[in-house]
Amino acid sequence: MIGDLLNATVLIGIASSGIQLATPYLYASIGEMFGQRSGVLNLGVEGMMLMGAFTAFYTVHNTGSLVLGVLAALMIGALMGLAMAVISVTLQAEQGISGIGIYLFGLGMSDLLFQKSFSQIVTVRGFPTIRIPLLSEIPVIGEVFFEHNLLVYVAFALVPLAWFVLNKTTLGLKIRAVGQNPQAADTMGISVARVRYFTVTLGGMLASMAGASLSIALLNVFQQNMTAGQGFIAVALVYFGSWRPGGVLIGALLFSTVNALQLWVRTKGIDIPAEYASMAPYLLTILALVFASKRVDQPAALSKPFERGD
Amino acid sequence: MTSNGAPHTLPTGHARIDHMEMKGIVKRFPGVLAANQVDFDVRTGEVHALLGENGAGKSTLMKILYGMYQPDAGQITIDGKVASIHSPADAIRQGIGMIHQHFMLVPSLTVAENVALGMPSSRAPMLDLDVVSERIVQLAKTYGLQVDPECPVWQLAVGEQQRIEIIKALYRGAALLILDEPTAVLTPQEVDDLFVTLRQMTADGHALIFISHKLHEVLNISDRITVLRDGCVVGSVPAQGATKSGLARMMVGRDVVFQYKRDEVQTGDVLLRVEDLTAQSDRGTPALRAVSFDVHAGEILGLAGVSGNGQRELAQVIFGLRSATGGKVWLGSQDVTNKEPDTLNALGMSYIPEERMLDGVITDFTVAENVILQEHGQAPCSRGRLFLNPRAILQRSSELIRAFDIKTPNANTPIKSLSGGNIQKLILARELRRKPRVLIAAQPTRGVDIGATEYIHQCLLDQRAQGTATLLISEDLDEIMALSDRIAVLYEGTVVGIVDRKDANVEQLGLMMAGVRADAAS
Amino acid sequence: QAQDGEPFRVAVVMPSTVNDLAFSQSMYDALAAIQEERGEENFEFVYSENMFIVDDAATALRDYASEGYDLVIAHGSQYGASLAELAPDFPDTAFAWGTDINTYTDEGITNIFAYEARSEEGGFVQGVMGAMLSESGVIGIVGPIEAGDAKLYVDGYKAGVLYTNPDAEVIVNYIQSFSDLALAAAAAEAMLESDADVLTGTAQMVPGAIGQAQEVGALWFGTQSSQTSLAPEIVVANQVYDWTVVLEPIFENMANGVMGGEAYALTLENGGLVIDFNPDLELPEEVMAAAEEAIDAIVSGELVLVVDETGAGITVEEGEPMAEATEEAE
Amino acid sequence: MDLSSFRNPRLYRLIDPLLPLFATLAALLVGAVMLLLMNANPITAYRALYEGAFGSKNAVADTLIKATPLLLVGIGICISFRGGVINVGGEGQMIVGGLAATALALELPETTSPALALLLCLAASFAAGAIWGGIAGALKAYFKVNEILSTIMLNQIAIYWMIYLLNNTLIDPLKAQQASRIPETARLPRQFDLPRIGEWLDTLYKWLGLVGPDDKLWATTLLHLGIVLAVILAIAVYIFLWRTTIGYRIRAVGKNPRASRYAGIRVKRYVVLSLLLSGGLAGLAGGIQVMGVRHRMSAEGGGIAFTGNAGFNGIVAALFGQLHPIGTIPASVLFGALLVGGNKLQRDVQVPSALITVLIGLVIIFVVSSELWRRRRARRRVIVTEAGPPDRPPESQAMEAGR
Ligand SMILES: Nc1ncnc2c1ncn2[C@@H]1O[C@H](COP(=O)(O)OP(=O)(O)OP(=O)(O)O)[C@@H](O)[C@H]1O
Ligand SMILES: Nc1ncnc2c1ncn2[C@@H]1O[C@H](COP(=O)(O)OP(=O)(O)OP(=O)(O)O)[C@@H](O)[C@H]1O
Ligand SMILES: [Mg+2]
Ligand SMILES: [Mg+2]
Repeated sequence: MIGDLLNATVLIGIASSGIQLATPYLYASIGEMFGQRSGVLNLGVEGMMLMGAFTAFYTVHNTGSLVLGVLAALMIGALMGLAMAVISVTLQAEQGISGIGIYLFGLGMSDLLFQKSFSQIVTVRGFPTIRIPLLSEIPVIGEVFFEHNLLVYVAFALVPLAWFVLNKTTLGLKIRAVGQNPQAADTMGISVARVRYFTVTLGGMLASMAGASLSIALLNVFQQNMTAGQGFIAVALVYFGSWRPGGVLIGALLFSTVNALQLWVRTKGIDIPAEYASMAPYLLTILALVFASKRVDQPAALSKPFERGD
Repeated sequence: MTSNGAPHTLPTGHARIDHMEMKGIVKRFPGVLAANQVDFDVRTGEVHALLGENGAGKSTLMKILYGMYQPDAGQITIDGKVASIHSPADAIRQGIGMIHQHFMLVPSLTVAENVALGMPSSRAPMLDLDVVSERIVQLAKTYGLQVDPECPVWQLAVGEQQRIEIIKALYRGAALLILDEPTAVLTPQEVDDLFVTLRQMTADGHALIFISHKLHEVLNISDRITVLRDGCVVGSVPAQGATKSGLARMMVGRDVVFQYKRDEVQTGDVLLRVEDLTAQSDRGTPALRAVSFDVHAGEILGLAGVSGNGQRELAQVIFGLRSATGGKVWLGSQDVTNKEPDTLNALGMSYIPEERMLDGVITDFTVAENVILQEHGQAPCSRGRLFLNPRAILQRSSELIRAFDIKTPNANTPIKSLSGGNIQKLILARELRRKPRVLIAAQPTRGVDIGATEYIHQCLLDQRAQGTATLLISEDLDEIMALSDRIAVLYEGTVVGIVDRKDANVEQLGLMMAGVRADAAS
Repeated sequence: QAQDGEPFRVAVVMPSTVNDLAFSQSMYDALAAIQEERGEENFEFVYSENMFIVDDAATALRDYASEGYDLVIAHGSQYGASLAELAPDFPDTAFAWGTDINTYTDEGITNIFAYEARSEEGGFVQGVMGAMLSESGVIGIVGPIEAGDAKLYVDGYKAGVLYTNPDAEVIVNYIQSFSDLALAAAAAEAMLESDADVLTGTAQMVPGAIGQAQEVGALWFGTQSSQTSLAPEIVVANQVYDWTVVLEPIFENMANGVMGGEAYALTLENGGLVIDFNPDLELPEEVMAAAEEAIDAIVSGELVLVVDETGAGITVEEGEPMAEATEEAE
Repeated sequence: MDLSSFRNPRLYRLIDPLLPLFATLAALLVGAVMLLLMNANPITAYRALYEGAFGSKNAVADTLIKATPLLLVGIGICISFRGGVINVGGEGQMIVGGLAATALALELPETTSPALALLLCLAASFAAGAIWGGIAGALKAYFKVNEILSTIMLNQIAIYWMIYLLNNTLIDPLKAQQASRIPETARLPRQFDLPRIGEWLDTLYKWLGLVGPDDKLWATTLLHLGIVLAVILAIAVYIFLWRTTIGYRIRAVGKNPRASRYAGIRVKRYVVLSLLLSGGLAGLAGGIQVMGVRHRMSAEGGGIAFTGNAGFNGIVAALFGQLHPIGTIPASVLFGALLVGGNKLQRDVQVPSALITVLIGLVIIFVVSSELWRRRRARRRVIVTEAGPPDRPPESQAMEAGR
């Protein structure tokens, strides 16, 4: 039975669908990582994903333009991010709950708007699969890595980009400093608030893109609560990656690939209880961390509002 | 109103600040009037020193000047124009720099990153850490401060962090530089080098404000001296003609003795023995290389050395906060190598940690809650080990506050709103109250005012008289000389020599701290 | 029903939203249709949606009952237990719940109707079609969790496929989620890459799977309500629920003072289950014929779908043309 | 905002405790606009919301029943957050707690005396939740696995496990034979029902002469012993955290692990302990849901159908209660009221349930945002009145009480 899993189609299938499933996590987790690196914990990712998913879907449905769809998603994400920033940075609200508030708002609002604008579920023509010339010709590799839609490629391009920004630019240095010791950053003449507004807004935009990558690329439909908790997994993956883009990438791929694997296992009729198979990705994510030797450097100021003179 | 012929822009490229004035500054904190109608000013080319006991209001006044606090009243003028300083960013823009008493460093970042933070990059938007590192190394050389630009700050001992804090400021080269207790943990050599630098800066036309609790330093470097007490200016005098005792009287309001009565104590048997102790630093590099020494009952063993040569690690290993990779630690006849702190507490060992804010207290807890940090589980603080006894706890706290004269509104004040000097007194009070057999005191008077220093020193001596074996770790040679019976010098994780206080002198110790072996040095 | 001008008032509590294209919407549509037919002045209905939290649903049911609605419908098999606890407190209110067959009469309760959907029947018919339409002989089914209406449909569909083509391979995957579209998509993709060319599925997350089928032009069968609008070019047919078929007799009973104790079922025979073909999709004659045949066989009772008591699935037996259940619904 | 514009401290001392209420009203105002857009009458809507939460004895009972798990999870959160661990695993811990109580109830002989039966099941649910939380604790303390990650994952694992058990081991034999095979247990035997306290309340009312001898006031409601247990436990947790040495250590480790280690506290053990206790309380919440409300477990509708999302809402309640067990009591009741009233609003005004979700989100956002003013004034107040330290944290209150 297990033998059935060890043929090319299956392995390619697992790998490539692992990559697809990982895409929304990458957007959301990288965005969340920026926020957390600067000291803001945003538990509202799920809500932002849903708003992004709906906005993109709605725009593409009405204009037929994917570009506009993405722009709309980015805009609504920025707005949600700004809202979170106002609440958690300017109003210094307890970040844990404000996030939950944002989540519920997004969960409800996306559904409400959907019911107002559509009488029935419809599909849109989303991002087509792009087979990268030459590269996609490579056996196996080509099928696994170079036959995806644009948003998948973008998601993976984000990882090195995020790494570069964090570690090689002055902005990245400011972000890291603000997340570790805002007082110190402040005395160096850095505006803690401005940095955090930037990261949280960026996080909102990326979370929104995560939603869009579902509603106008992978699935091409919208449905209430279609993200089904992926936003929270995305937050968990930031911890898995201990706040490093590379780590987040590994986490997202591990979680998604195991998920794809367990689906294939059952597709191939290997009979283990479906419930246990579904547990696998969650279980393995934890186990991986247990055995991984980890350099945990949690931003010291994570979820702590900053106020000068305290 | 140019005071001297110096050019209007400084070598660092900043516009010179001829005259900065703070007028009628008032600042309230919960239960405290930290600044009460304070007038203060500094001119180009001068060093204006600010003196005062812990909690007198020095840092607060400076934090106001640097935009970290907003005054409740009063105004700041620069060269006659009213300066609106609402944030450190504003202050920096105005050409003001500050060396912070409580270091403003980002632990997870490297030295170079800390220095580069917030500075324009030559390759914006990209970082230019290599360039920064080079300049740091240069600066370090010129100012005789040794630093490694690539090293993450969290791995550095307090003394090393102090150097980074200084380098950071010098790197930015402000027209008006505030130095809030920059010398608290520097070696005499380092202090001398720093002073050379400061004199050069004044010659160039910088204006400097210098805060220290060490009067000889103040007399040595400053042109004018202003003394604060309880937020009010007690007086302002020229440095010429000022005397230690005179200044002390102004600060404390009474006479202060600088010579302690330390009667000869018959030393007993060995209470703390360290044998070939080896341990690693946070970097994983060897920090202790086969360190051995004894401390007898009724003896104070002074451990001198430049910060970062293993003092921190040694104290941590002895107290079970860091595991020894080799060797043994004996408490009396008992092998306590790698035992947990709770065991050591029970066996009568006390530790006054160098990082008081991180290790010594829980800043969000009240004074009372910090008093019972170790003994909350024992009568009378707890009933039957399970329930706390608020009445007893409050009583003990009040006793200590009274006995050690700790400045705090009351025992239920969060300890973070006490001045560090008073926090230090509280830690000392807490540890001594337990009548330890062995006491490890790391930087016990760092940043503590002379009144408190005098008091703390006396306490240590009394403790010695009662037969406690004390290991005194300090970078302040005067302190070491004043208190120790024997002096060991630590250099790169090895004891380069143990000399008897009577035949030790500062020059010799200085050489040993530079790695020269005792025999050769003497 | 509507005695002395008083409108007949119905309240329904549903686990998901009234626009879920599935279980909840099918009931909402039925009530709307009845209101359409009888006029608002004679027939009122209110709904409480997204009551996935069972104790909230219980509160809603109790609240409706105490507000004097004539009929209170608990539209979800997870509500039964709560319903049985509160029904006795409201003897003048009639309750209906489903999908289940238990009217709690053996607990001495007299005011609960039960209803179910024999979705295995439509499943079977669609399975027959699927087996004939599949060229690879591999057919995939995406389900949520293996229980209730979903299980019936899946088992029925599987039985239909194997009845028609015993060598066919049926891939069933219960993905353990009602809402995760991405997971449904991945499951479907795995099936398609294992050569499946005909797919079906049930519950709210199937649009994810439909999308994948669409990309490679595999055929799709829907259930619970029509999914043709989602993918006109690949949807062969949908099994559509028409709850009016069970609601009408309940109303009649109530008019005659019967407040409960009866169990009803949507079946092909009573028209509660309708195979709704996609007009835009040309089907081979023999497939249509086979479908009609299967429907007739089930209606007439020539074919009996026997549900295995161990939950193992559904087996098909030749029975003689007539069944009791058929009579009474007449 | 400018602190020196601060006027009358006394006035604000009266206003501040009510701040969350004002914030809620503000949120509802925004909600009113949305209601109008959905052409629903806000007045009617909000009357319904109130009616649903407090309008009748049944409503009050429902609110309290809803508040019970929030409170239990919430006081657990007080322990873990004070101990410096973020336990977002309430959902999973409730589920395993419910499963434990259910499984035990199905195993125990029918002859078990009610008192013993209840005690055993409650204990079992606490233990199960404690283990589930303890796992996350051990992972954090000994393997450096971040607890937010592990608890999020453990939530999902618990859900799948529940579905499995209810589909196989625990399923009601009758259901197992039906075609639909609904994955739920049989109803638990009656002696496993938490006593309804309506009767008792009525007796009390009669004794006080508030009602006539044969009036039924609360007797008809479903109010069960759970809320009483929860309140007692809240008080117990308060005492535990601020009057016992273990509580002191938990708080110390939460505030500063380094200093705690220096003080001789075995930090890792206390990290595990915090999650253990907070998990146990969540587990207890699950057990009480089974024995007080559901009387069985069912996998239909997934985990949330059972927990009612209390695992997360409990966090909100606790933080609204300033992470203080006593403060969490009113916070839970108000949040419970909002949830119960929201459903009633949806029923009466027939707006989409999504609108209610939005509304609750808004309330949460507005309330947390309003905290700032209270905090700043609190600080300002002590300065003005020269009394005590800024923004005095609850821990010092216990000390003060000792005077
Ligand atoms: N942010 C603050 N909150 C509350 N009280 C404060 C704050 N900053 C300073 N204080 C109080 O103001 C007084 C002056 O503190 P300040 O730091 O200026 O003293 P200092 O002269 O710097 O003492 P030291 O010599 O120990 O540095 C102290 O009593 C301190 O407790
Ligand atoms: N967040 C805070 N809340 C309350 N008081 C504070 C806070 N931060 C600093 N302080 C007080 O502000 C004053 C700042 O003094 P600072 O800590 O700079 O010097 P210090 O602590 O007195 O150091 P030392 O005693 O070594 O000179 C201290 O008295 C400290 O108690
Ligand atoms: Mg100071
Ligand atoms: Mg000081």
